[in-house]
Amino acid sequence: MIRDITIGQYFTGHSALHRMDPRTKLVLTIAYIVVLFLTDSLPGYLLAIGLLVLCYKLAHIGLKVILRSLKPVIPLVLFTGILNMFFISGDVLWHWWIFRITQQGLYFAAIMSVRIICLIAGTSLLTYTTSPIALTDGLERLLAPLAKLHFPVHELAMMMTITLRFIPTLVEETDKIMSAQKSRGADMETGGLIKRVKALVPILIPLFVSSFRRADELALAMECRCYRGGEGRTRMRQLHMGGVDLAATAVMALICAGIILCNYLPL
Amino acid sequence: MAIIKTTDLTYIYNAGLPTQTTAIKDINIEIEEGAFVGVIGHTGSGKSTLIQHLNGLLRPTSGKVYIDGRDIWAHKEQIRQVRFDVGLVFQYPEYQLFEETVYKDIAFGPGNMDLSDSEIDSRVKQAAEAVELSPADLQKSPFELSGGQKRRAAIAGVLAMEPKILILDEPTAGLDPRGRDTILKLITRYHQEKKNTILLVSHSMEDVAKFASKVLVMSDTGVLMYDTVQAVFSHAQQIRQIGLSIPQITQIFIQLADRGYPVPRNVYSVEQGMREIQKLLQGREGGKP
Amino acid sequence: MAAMCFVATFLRIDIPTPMGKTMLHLGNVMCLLSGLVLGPVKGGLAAGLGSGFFDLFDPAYIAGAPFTFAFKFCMAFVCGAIAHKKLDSRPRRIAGAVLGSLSYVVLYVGKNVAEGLWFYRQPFKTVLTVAATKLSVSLTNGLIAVVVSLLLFGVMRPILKKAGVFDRLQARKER
Amino acid sequence: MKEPIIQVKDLVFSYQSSDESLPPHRALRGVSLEVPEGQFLAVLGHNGCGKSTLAKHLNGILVPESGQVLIDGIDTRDDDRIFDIRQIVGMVFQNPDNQIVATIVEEDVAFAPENMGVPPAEIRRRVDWALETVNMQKYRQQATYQLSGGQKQRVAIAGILAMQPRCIVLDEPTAMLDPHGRRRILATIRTLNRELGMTVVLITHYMDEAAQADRVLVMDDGAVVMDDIPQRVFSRVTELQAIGLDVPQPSELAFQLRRQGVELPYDILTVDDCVTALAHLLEA
Ligand SMILES: Nc1ncnc2c1ncn2[C@@H]1O[C@H](COP(=O)(O)OP(=O)(O)OP(=O)(O)O)[C@@H](O)[C@H]1O
Ligand SMILES: Nc1ncnc2c1ncn2[C@@H]1O[C@H](COP(=O)(O)OP(=O)(O)OP(=O)(O)O)[C@@H](O)[C@H]1O
Ligand SMILES: [Mg+2]
Ligand SMILES: [Mg+2]
Repeated sequence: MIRDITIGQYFTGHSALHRMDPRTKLVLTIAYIVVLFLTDSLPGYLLAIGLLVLCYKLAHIGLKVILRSLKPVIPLVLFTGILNMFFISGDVLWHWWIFRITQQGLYFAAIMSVRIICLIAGTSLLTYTTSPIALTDGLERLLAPLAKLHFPVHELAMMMTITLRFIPTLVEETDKIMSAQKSRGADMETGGLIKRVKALVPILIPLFVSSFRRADELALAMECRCYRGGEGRTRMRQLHMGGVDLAATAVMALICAGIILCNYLPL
Repeated sequence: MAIIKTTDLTYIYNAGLPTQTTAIKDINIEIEEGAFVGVIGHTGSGKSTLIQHLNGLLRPTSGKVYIDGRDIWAHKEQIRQVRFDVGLVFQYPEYQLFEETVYKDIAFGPGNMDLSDSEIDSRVKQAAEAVELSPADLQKSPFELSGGQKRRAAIAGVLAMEPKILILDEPTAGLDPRGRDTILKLITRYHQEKKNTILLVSHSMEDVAKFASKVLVMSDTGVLMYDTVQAVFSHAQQIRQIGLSIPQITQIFIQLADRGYPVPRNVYSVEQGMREIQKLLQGREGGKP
Repeated sequence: MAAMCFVATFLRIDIPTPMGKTMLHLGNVMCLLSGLVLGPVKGGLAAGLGSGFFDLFDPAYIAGAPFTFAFKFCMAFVCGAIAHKKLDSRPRRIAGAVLGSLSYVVLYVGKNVAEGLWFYRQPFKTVLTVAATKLSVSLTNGLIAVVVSLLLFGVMRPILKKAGVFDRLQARKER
Repeated sequence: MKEPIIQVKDLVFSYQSSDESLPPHRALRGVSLEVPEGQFLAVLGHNGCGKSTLAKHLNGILVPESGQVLIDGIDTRDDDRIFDIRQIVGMVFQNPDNQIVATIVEEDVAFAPENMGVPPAEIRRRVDWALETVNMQKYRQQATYQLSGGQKQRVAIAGILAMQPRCIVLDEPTAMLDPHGRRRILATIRTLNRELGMTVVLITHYMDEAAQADRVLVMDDGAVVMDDIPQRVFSRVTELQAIGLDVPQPSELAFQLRRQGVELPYDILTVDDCVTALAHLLEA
């Protein structure tokens, strides 16, 4: 059922955004969050949105996709929006019983929505255009300088790789165990809390045991392949930054500067 | 009446996604009650997918599955009952053992069936006996058993549900020759005693030829043949074409027959082969002056 | 060294959790369990990486991934630090699970308050109300997680012990 | 003559049970063995007879309780040279899923040379070579979890080959595979042995696989009970069956007929051997 599960929402492609170095993308995404944080003016927001539109166009990702990724936060936006209408006093635009809509309330709600949309649409671009492997790789190399502070970067990265590698295996295994226990009449769909918790035992125990067994075997296999931690390790694949990265960084820098400047414009 | 019947059974994994795969397509089979069916087919031919339909673990994309003449998906809420009637032993079943003792683990299946305690107890003991586990083994933790014993304990867990149809997916994978033999023999014995229907998925043509009475050959999402062992292995050419082999002993006799010696082509066990050769030699001695 | 890759592989225990979402919110349960079984550091890493990964690859949550990692790490770490050494003592187990869960709730709500105030620029009152609802929701979740994980752990421990899981953990540690 | 690549002398090994009160379990009770460079050795024995334990001694995963294991003259107890030993003797295990570390095929093959600190360009060369040798170059960029079991196992072998070992030990590499996958692995193993001259130690439960080796070692309860060419080992049908093993069907047929007084040669292993011999007999 879930053998070919794709973790994340990576869309294969060859656009400029796809070809960018994951490190650049990570840094630029963080920069974008920071900029969002600082933005405080209408043109600023417009610029931020404009940048997004441009990127999505470049990456050939449609509106539908963005909307889908926004779905989970809609209740939050609505809820906060409504609360704002209660709490924020100001020029009343419309009034009915205890509800009133004020100009300021609307303003806050709008800002909130724009920020959330920008944040999510911006960051999800990273997952849309970067495969999980590239992302992990990029993270590892970005964190590499921390190794000097005795932070176990290599170990952490190794763990991330292995986690990534075993997600499909384990999902498949869970599926198999569940099927097997269902064949033995296990009932996982009905009953109260206690019954459902009990129904988990036949799944969790084999899963734990087999994870431990796999862990053992994997550790053994790694030892056989001369694994000895991060020291003296080389990498086959060298990431390198190309023209795209440079250009993107430049564009990003310009837009950031623009947004920050906008804050100080007397508009 | 056929105990298992499928009509135009089709299943597609990940329908609608780029990874969409048709695993089985338009399968129509009828398996009669009491048969011991060997299921063979190259890897990815859809064997596991087919058998998971027979006890309602997978729901057909299209087509119907009838067990004992009833459409199993006609009443969705009764699907658990179907699982009690059709016992399925997965590949590497020892990886689903989870209870504190072997006894409790075997009792898990019957325990889900609303049986009385004494009934459960007697079923567990019978099942354990059928797979040759001693009463002392029953009190051990399943994790203390050897590989072959674990496998048998897991099989007992399904036997104890006393299914009308027993399906085993490669029950001997990874065992040594003696372990393989033990398991196949006890399945055969169980079949003879209970007269129930058995489907055995196997990659070993030797084992299928030796133990099964009928063979279901799957190839590339469909059923290629369903017939007696004799009939199936007489199509040596066709079997080889789909990447399977015929038992070595059969190959020997086919080659001898091809060279013009008066031996039968349908020899499936070493004992039978030995008798044939002896017959031939004796016949010749008798003929000599 | 071997221990290190051993740790790494444990993360996987957490992975199937998202599948459990339909039944119960299993994520927190698994975090507490990994704290109990694996101890503070390993359990924390397992919990953090397992949950963080899922956020990292989910478009709606990616911005929160580093936080998820840190918070779940804390949750399992606290729980493991209190209870792992003395697994036989029931009060310890309860205390571990409760405090672990609590620390998560506090961190999580705290993050939401900070986010609301500074990132979304919401007025304090709004943030407070949102936080209050979140608090009650996460507290209930947290409580369920405590109860469920303790129940599960109680049932699973003797069996896992027989399966040699704890022994192997011990053996690895000694290396 | 050249020194054998593997020398095992009176190897004894016990597993300490986790339950302190139980006595240790003696898994190997005095095994001696020499494997000359370039040989293809198959090891047979029932479940739990100590095959894997022996294998783990061959690259220093386990060290002898008493006795000695020398790999290319290096004692496996020499901690300073353990990585040299692991580089000389590569190990492949039963479950392909639990040996693959990375998500992408070529990244996984690169894992060992990366650990060894080989320069990137050289790693690239080795990875390409290893994947070509196991015939998987087409799948270089694939995600490992999308491969079939047999393909995964070939990736695992490539991962070992990338260390450029002189000897490769395979512990039931085909146990979890289907017949097609098994044939491919065996073909790969033969290539390694015949064309690259690599020493191969193959542990297996399949008699037809052992029949293809230069030499067969049969173990029973922690000791070596037979050590000979396959033809001679498989003619000892009764003894093999007594310790829970099997023989290929052609050998068994010949054996049964011999028992009935039919005169047949002792070295029948394959279908062709058997057909030739029977044809010869029937001609007479
Ligand atoms: N969970 C799954 N998700 C997607 N595709 C699947 C899944 N399981 C099987 N398939 C695909 O369905 C087809 C049939 O698979 P199935 O497992 O039924 O074959 P099989 O005959 O049992 O093979 P084997 O002999 O290897 O066990 C294959 O192409 C396989 O890749
Ligand atoms: N880690 C361990 N701790 C304790 N006992 C062990 C351990 N590993 C193996 N044994 C025991 O040592 C004996 C030999 O085991 P080994 O794994 O070498 O057998 P094997 O011949 O490889 O069997 P198989 O064919 O099942 O792989 C067995 O009786 C087994 O139970
Ligand atoms: Mg299958
Ligand atoms: Mg072994």
